[in-house]
Amino acid sequence: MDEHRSSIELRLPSRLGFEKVAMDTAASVAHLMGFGPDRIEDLKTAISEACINAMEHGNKLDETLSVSIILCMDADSLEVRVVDTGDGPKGHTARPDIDKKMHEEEAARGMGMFLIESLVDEVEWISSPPLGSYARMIIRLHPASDSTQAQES
Amino acid sequence: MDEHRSSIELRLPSRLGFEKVAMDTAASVAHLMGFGPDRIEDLKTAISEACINAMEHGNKLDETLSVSIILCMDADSLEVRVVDTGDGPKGHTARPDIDKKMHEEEAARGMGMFLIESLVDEVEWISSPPLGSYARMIIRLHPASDSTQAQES
Amino acid sequence: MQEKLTQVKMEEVRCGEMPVTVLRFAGDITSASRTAVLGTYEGISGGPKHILLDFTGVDYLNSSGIALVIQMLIAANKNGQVIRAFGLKPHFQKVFAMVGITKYTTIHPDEETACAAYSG
Amino acid sequence: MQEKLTQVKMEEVRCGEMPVTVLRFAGDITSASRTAVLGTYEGISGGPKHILLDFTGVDYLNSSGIALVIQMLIAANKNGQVIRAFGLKPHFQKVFAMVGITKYTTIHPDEETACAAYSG
Ligand SMILES: Nc1ncnc2c1ncn2[C@@H]1O[C@H](COP(=O)(O)OP(=O)(O)O)[C@@H](O)[C@H]1O
Ligand SMILES: Nc1ncnc2c1ncn2[C@@H]1O[C@H](COP(=O)(O)OP(=O)(O)O)[C@@H](O)[C@H]1O
Repeated sequence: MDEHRSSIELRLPSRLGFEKVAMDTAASVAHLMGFGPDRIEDLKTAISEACINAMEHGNKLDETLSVSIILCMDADSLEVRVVDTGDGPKGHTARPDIDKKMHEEEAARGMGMFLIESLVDEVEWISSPPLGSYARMIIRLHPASDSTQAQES
Repeated sequence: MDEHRSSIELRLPSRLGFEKVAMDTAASVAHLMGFGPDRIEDLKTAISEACINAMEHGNKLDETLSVSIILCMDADSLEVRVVDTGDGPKGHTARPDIDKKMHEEEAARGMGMFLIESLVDEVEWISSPPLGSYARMIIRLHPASDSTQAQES
Repeated sequence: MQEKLTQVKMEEVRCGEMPVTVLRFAGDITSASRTAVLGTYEGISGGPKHILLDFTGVDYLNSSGIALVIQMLIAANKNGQVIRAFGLKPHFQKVFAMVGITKYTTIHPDEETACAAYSG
Repeated sequence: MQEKLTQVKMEEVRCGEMPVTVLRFAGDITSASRTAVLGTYEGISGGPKHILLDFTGVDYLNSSGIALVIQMLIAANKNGQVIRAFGLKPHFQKVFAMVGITKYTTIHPDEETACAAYSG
């Protein structure tokens, strides 16, 4: 195994609340790699949202189905795949529109994928039926530009 | 899946230092289950020692070999198996003798299995070659008696 | 298995002359917090004009939890109530700003500045 | 990948009239800490009679790390030195007691009481 490419895997049942275990595992790995506390908070939220989506939409909250979280460490980045047994999201992420939400023209929910995109350096959703689907996120130790600024609409 | 029997699995490469990820994952699970902070510290140390032994003695620090940590939650106890690819320890745990250690009649090391035994409610080492071996620990939410008192020699 | 859920405590305070209802949240705010967030709000909705949300004790807040806060803001908007908030950890302040909630409620650093804003 | 290792800082202090060498550890004490623990000890072994170990900054200590502390105690014993310790988190105090180290070194709750013990 390449010294700079270690991989850690966590498998959870699809039960809401257990995403916290994934958050803490990922935070531990990121801490070992030298990520700072703010970036670790970003990662935790992104992983939380990806796990909840995998449990809820991918595995339909069937607790006998697992969500896998695969953490691949490079010298200067962490790649996280959150794998479920479903078909993956259709279409791409809509940016939440707070005005529409406040006027009930858009559901109050529907912010998870947007938050993931805003908080990590790279993300893609990959569907490979019948095997399942996964969100693949990358978070870098030294991002080229700071992409995590709060972006107000 | 039984509501009271969920299981979580973590897989780590055999690299010293990565036992901290197992400690944090187990702490997160124990926290979800309602374990108090002192008992979580006991669990963390027991898991750390079991993982280090699995990496060092079981997998001979070969990073391509994994250590698996399987956490099974019951309503009032947590069972943890730490699995490696080796044959398991021969014979049973010797209680460290600090006097012999101080007089160099016994190695300074050799306290891991004793600590595990002292800190959890139950432990056994199970060898099932050629599949591997594992330490199986149980820690209870409400132990019948407090077995974690410091025992001075 | 005991899962840590949402806790909420209601308090009537005065900010200067202004009567304010404070909802103090602790623990998690997630999809499991509907009753704690919206139920509590509905319980007080007849009365106060000014509502202050205290997030000091909140460790974990996800997008489903934020959606509940948005639903509370929608209802408050209809009822002509003003909601302010304080005590959000910096990371969650950033997340609130990302989704744009800060356009419809003001996030204050602490209770004192939030309270002072009512008499401003 | 940056792994957090052991940090150690050496200080000469006076406890009352008594010159004491303090080794302040931070981070982890594990099998990777041989140089930080035994190397540092050897560097000072010619001199001081009184050595004080400060574990305040230590977050993680495992049985291999404790074995290094035992090896330091063995060497100090041979050199007629007295080692005291303080700042261990309660869990690690319990672990030190379990393995019996407390028979060969005294664990104090803080620097003040440890220092006072030299003049006692
Ligand atoms: N892992 C997944 N598998 C299937 N569909 C998904 C997955 N993740 C997201 N989706 C789809 O994308 C939509 C938007 O997701 P998200 O932005 O997280 O908001 P929410 O989960 O609150 O609806 C979901 O409603 C769902 O239809
Ligand atoms: N997972 C394991 N596989 C094989 N041998 C083991 C394992 N765990 C412990 N042992 C054996 O038991 C001995 C005692 O272990 P321990 O008490 O943890 O002390 P140490 O690891 O410091 O030697 C080890 O030296 C090793 O020979």
